[in-house]
Amino acid sequence: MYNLLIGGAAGQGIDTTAAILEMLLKKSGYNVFTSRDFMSRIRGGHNFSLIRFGTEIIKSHSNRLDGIIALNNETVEIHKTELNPKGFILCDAKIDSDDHRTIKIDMEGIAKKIGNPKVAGTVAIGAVLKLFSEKIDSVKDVLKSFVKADYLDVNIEAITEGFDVAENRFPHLKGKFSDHMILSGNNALTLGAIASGLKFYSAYPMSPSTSIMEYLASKGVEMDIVVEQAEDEIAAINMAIGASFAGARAMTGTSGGGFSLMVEGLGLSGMTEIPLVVVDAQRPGPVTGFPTRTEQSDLKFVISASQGEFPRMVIALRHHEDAFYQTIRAFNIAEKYQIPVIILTDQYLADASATIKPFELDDIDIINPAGKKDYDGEYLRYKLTKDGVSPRLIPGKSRNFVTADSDEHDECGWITESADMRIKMMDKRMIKLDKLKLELQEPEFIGPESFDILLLGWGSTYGPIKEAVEILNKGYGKKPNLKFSALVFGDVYPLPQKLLKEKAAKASRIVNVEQNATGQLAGLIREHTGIECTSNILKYDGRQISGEEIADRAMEVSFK
Amino acid sequence: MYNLLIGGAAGQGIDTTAAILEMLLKKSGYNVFTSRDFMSRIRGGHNFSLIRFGTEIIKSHSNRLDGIIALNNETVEIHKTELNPKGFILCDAKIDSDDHRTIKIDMEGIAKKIGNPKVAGTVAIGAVLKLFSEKIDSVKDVLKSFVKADYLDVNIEAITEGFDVAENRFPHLKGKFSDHMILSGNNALTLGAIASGLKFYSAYPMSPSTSIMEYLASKGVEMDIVVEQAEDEIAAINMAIGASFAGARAMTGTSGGGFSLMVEGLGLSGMTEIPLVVVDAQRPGPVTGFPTRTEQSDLKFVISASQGEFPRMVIALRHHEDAFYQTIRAFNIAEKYQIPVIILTDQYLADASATIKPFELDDIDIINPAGKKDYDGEYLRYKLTKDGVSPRLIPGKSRNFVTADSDEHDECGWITESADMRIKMMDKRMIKLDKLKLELQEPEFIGPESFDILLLGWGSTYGPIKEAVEILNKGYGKKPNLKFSALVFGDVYPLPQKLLKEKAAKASRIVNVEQNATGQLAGLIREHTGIECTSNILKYDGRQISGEEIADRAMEVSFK
Amino acid sequence: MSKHTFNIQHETAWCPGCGNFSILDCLKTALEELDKDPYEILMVAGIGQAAKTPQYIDSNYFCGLHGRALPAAAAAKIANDTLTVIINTGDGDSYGEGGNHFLHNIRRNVDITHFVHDNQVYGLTKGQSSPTTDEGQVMDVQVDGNIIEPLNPVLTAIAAGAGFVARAFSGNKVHLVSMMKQAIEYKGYALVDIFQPCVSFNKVNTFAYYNQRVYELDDRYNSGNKTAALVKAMEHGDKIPIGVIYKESKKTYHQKNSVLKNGGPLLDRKTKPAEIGKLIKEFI
Amino acid sequence: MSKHTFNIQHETAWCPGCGNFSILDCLKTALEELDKDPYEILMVAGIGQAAKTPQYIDSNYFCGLHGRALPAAAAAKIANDTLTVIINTGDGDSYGEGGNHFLHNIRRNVDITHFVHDNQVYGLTKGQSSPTTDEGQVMDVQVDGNIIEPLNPVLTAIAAGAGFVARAFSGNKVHLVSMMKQAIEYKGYALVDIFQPCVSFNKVNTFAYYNQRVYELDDRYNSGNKTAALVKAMEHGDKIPIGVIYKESKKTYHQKNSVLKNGGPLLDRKTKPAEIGKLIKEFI
Ligand SMILES: Cc1ncc(C[n+]2csc(CCOP(=O)(O)OP(=O)(O)O)c2C)c(N)n1
Ligand SMILES: Cc1ncc(C[n+]2csc(CCOP(=O)(O)OP(=O)(O)O)c2C)c(N)n1
Ligand code: SF4
Ligand code: SF4
Ligand SMILES: [Mg+2]
Ligand SMILES: [Mg+2]
Repeated sequence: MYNLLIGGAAGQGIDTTAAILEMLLKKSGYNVFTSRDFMSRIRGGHNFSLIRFGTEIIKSHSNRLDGIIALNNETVEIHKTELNPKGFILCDAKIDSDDHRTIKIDMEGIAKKIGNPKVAGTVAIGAVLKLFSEKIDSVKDVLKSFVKADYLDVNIEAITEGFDVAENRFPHLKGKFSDHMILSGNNALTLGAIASGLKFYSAYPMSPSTSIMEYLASKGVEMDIVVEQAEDEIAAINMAIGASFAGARAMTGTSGGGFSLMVEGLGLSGMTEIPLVVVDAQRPGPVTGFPTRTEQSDLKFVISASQGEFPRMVIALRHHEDAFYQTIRAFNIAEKYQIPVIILTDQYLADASATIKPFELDDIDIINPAGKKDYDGEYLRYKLTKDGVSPRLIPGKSRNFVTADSDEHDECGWITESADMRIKMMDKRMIKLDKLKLELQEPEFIGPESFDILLLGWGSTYGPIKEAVEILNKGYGKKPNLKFSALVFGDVYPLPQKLLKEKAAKASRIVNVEQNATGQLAGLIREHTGIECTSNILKYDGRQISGEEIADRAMEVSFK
Repeated sequence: MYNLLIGGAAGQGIDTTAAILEMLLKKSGYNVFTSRDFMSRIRGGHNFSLIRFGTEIIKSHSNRLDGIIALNNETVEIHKTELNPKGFILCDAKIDSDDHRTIKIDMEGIAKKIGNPKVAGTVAIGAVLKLFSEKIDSVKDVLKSFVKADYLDVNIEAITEGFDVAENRFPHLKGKFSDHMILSGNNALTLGAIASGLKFYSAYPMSPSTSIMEYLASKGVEMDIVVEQAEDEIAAINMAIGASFAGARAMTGTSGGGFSLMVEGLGLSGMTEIPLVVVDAQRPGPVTGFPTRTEQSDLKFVISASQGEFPRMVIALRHHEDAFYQTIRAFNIAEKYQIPVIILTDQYLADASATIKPFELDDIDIINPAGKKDYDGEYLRYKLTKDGVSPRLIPGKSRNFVTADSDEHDECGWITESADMRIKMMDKRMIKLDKLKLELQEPEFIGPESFDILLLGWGSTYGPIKEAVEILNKGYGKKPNLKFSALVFGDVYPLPQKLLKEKAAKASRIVNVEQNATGQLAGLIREHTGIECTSNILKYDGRQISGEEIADRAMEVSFK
Repeated sequence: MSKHTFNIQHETAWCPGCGNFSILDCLKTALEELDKDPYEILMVAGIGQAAKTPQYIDSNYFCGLHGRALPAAAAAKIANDTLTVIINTGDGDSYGEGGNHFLHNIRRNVDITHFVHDNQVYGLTKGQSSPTTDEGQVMDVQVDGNIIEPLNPVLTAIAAGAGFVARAFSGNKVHLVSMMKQAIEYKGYALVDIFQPCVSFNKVNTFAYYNQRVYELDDRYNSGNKTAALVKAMEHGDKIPIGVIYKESKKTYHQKNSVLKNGGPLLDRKTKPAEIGKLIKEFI
Repeated sequence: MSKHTFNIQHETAWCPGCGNFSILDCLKTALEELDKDPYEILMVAGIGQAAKTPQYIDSNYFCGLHGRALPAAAAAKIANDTLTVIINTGDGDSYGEGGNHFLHNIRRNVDITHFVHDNQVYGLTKGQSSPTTDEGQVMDVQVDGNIIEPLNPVLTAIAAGAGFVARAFSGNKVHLVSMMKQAIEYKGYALVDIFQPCVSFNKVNTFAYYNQRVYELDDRYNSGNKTAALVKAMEHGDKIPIGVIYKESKKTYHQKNSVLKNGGPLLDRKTKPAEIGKLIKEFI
């Protein structure tokens, strides 16, 4: 496995360089995983991507670098301590670096020579390919989807030139992933929404959710999806609810700040029983916080957001497969129970790309939006039923009136002040959770059946936790015989409890791992099961925890 | 103790009638407690007030009526089953009521006779006073504050006429409360805010919080308080924060729906460490719900509202004394720790009036808004300190710059992207909770030191729970020897745990009483202490639970 | 003669004498005269006294959040343009809490109709000033008189780019029905600001107050001239014009949106698995 | 010569060539020329690229929430009217997320100054259309071209009742400084919408684009005539006027508010215990 870092200032094209490199490496067989670390600015500052590639399945990043591609001085300065002794620093000739591992290439000179100073970064791609013993025959195919036709040739030339000036250094490891997809978490999520029959997406730009809207907009005409940039997040959620009420499958997405503005709308979906999927792509708060960084600190917030009580479901995405398949499940559950479903992701997963098996569409069941049939008897939109789910019709599609009211209402949807009807309606809505609880997905269990220490986590720390369990069980640190396993939650609310109780009972210690400052999952678990975690590994500096860091800190807390 | 009900349609003047009667009864020595039950409409429908008065301290309502004053037919129809056999129904001659307990008076005729048909209701006051063996000498004094000068005489005449046609029926019980105050929960809260030096209140009308704004507006000029009706709740909270930043003590208030829109602003107060007091006067949700009724279902919501993590405090008001003194404490804590403090009240407490000792101003300490001194060294608004509290200055009041930024920032208040500074700032903010926890107020313990069953509750169910404990310990129901005690929380977040753990350890059963559908306090308690309640008494029909109902249901669940 | 009737048996929660009754009547008449099928009508509202209107008319309805009628209405129309989407709601709802949606739905120009029951007061919350309350008026919270200049919704709507802006008065039913019909028939966002006396909380802008002041715009007035319309919209004193103040034909959202301009109603379009397969391939 | 300087040593996060630099320069010059004391300046912003301005000028500042600069600014001024309160923030912040506060703070007329860096794009979020983006412009989310008519903020502000409305261009610094000074000196809410080229995301409304189109209003233009101002505000094609489009003297919030109109700054007024005692007695 190799770990590369590409760093430079905003505006230097790190993203495109990384994306091209990723795709080329994947095409040549590697499993590639790239995470992105950038600042909230358009030009300048210091941004970087970590590209990890190898022959096994990779689900997280690592800071132990084999190579640094530095587009500016700062990158060398900041990251060279992370570089292993045999690693390299690839940079332009004019960059200050007296590190003996430096490979200087006159990228700017080459770029100028071939007639376009902007392709200096592309020269680096060529050099990297050579260093890792790649071929460059199929480069053109890949470049086509990243570069405008007019610039194709000059870019190919830049790669070739870079390739020519570098030397083979690392052997090609020959993976089997060339037929896999490589895509970001947000793209996987968006594909899931499209596969669910999404017809309407309304949102207001906010990192790290904006790429959902961007990808959807680029496919709008092709897939018959209206993407509406709303005037604010309040409009965004009310539009999604209006569209869903009227029969178009609808979603809205934002980050925590926008979610704060959607709180009342969330309750509207709960009260009027209009299916709704809301994505919260988390970033560090409070408020504006770190706009482009990562955190898992909205869990309790989204679970209890909005006044009053109504059923909802919260699904946390753990990895790119989840991003696709769980999004589809979110739509199905929203439709089946006529409730809001919140998808929690975060900047790490949203922006990271991973290599995964092409999504299978065959065994996907899509629950269709509300029936359109006529009723013989009286149609009651909010009919009191055993399981709380009433017949949802689409206005204008039958000879029945479809109603919605945010006041407490009777079975017709008319405003009521009756104490009796109130209790019935509250019970009807809340009872939907009973059936939903039966179809919750237990957390994924990772590691040996017999273990000493149980790690707990949720969402995007899945990859790092999985890696940590592997590291720790290889015999690590002070007590190499200690065995570690982990449970990582995808469904977080309602909280699935069966496996948790079973595994917790066997653990000598329970260590909760979260990318936040207060240990929100631990609180939730104690509230619902009484199980108390022995200790917490918490990180809240906006940078995703790595498998190595979890392993180190798990060792530490296992002796306290 | 006597229980009266005045009922009629919206627009018939029940509120004024009840208010006059309350004040007259209080002046004649009674302790009076009135709760209000009304519909979300301006005219028509069915509204009523329950006036309870006696010689002991009264903190809750009762539905076991001694008298009904019916301004329309519906009142008789709906409430006569709650009337005790010796009770009376006082109504106009033209109302249909063949109940033998009915006392018909030609109120309309009398009103017309004395020249103003609108005073028919006032005639009833006179009749009630006679029934309860009151005098009417001092009526004029009281009427002056409820009736415009031009209408004073005709109202006095109406009372006199009503008095003359009725007969003495119930003995005067002679209480000692004539020197007490009688006022609503919202008025007590507002007085607390005024006593804290409130200078700025911004809000958007929403029941049951609107009366705070109304009372403040009526005293604005007198007390130098600017009351601003904002364009929406988002503006309301951002205005309050802006005013507080600039050095004016500020508050905003709303109900759950408006609070939903204030969620992002709440985080702004947390992040920028600007003191803020927010009142959430709860009503039944979700969303519009029951606009004029009562519930306690925003507890978890306000505890975890807004993205990210920051310190906050939540104080629930239990009764009218709390409404005053805890509001003052809320301002002090907000200022001392530079955090948002949320005051939870609800429609029951907000609108109910109670008889209480005049507020003591002497032993009240008001923590003054931020210092105004100059700094010798460098002034750092967000200086890292041991207890997390940094020197807050007021912009323009010194030769130092005062800053605020919703992005993560350094000690100066400048935007930072540093991982190290992030951790320091998060720790600095969160650590404030450590000191705050030392000054939390334990829940009030009610009942005998040695008991079998522990009732738990919070906020406005205080009165009903207290009454229930009295009823139950008098030897009640199936197991008259069972002893009951209760803990009722005022401080709810952070949750005070000492007394809870102590009492829970002694209880054979713990019964949680809440005016909501999911038992939110029970969840909070389990999360923070691991203590699990044996059962719940939950009510969520928008009508406040009474002491009698708690007693009955406590008996039931104590045998399950 | 109309095939349909919009009457429903449902007690209203309004005060006797309230202007809302006339507006409700006129709306039913307008819909009947336009020969609309009740099942194809979607009535939308926020929260308030006016916002209860949808409950009292035989149709589909969506009474959402206070201030948020417009986004829900626009999106419902985007989802299914065979629906006739009509918003009846209050001045506070439309211009106060909902002010941002007012501005931006004018720009969005979805084919929806917005009837504002402008009683110049917050009715349901018992008499605070609304964005259209006159300066100086003593209100529940504005105890020394309202110090904020009222918004002129008609002028603001024209300035923000609305293509159909009218004013009406609940007391002139024939005229109101005509305004309603024209607004519903207009292709795009249409605003009718309707003076509606609130007998309980607005003691200044009463039936008599409006009745004395309003006059109908006649044929001599050219509602197609924007400058003239802006000037006309500012006429708001002893005489207040009612009628279509401004009308301009504009492309609607549906006509401009590249997804909607071709093909049937959005909700009927099926996502094809083959197309998804194509998207997946792009990542391989 | 000015006694004060507003320079601060702080690296900006802006792109080289961005119009924000000129605006920042002009603001400093304006404040210096007005001889303002930095300690009495409160700079307020929301979130965005423009909203970083307060960080780069020696003063007190409050950078709050995206879209919410105005309510915080107005309230700070209400609390302490000895502060000079200036908002520098973006078009998205002011007219998009913050649209409702824009409408209602115009009406509120607190004595604050609102400088909108109008780059006709959402800069910080990397190039989506803003409320002022031209129709047809291809943007990050508007892949087939923006189909929504741009808001004319100047026209809308006049219609909503603003007393001082100006337009400027970051490329004309002498003029911009003059606009800023007039706006700051104006008693009441003052808006200056400033064209600001965004070199990274707006490839249509460039420096050259504005430079070709803008022309300065001269003395012949009467900014006191509202109808003329409305007409002038609509001039937005090959030629775009910059200057004070509309100016009218109006009573400010402070002059009208019954609490504020007498007595010193609100924050200095003490609540007297005796007064509270009186209130308590009213309930006995
Ligand atoms: C978020 C929110 N804030 C406040 C309210 C309370 N509220 C209900 S209706 C209303 C105002 C009604 O005024 P308007 O829209 O003019 O309608 P009217 O009652 O006058 O017809 C308010 C403030 C609410 N329901 N939701
Ligand atoms: C509630 C919320 N929604 C969205 C965002 C993301 N956001 C930050 S700045 C911005 C728009 C910036 O546009 P503009 O105000 O025009 O400023 P510019 O960057 O162009 O100067 C957005 C959408 C946010 N910070 N908060
Ligand atoms: S309060 Fe006013 S608007 Fe509401 S129903 Fe009564 S008269 Fe009509
Ligand atoms: S993105 Fe545009 S507005 Fe932002 S700094 Fe760069 S050029 Fe200026
Ligand atoms: Mg109204
Ligand atoms: Mg902008």
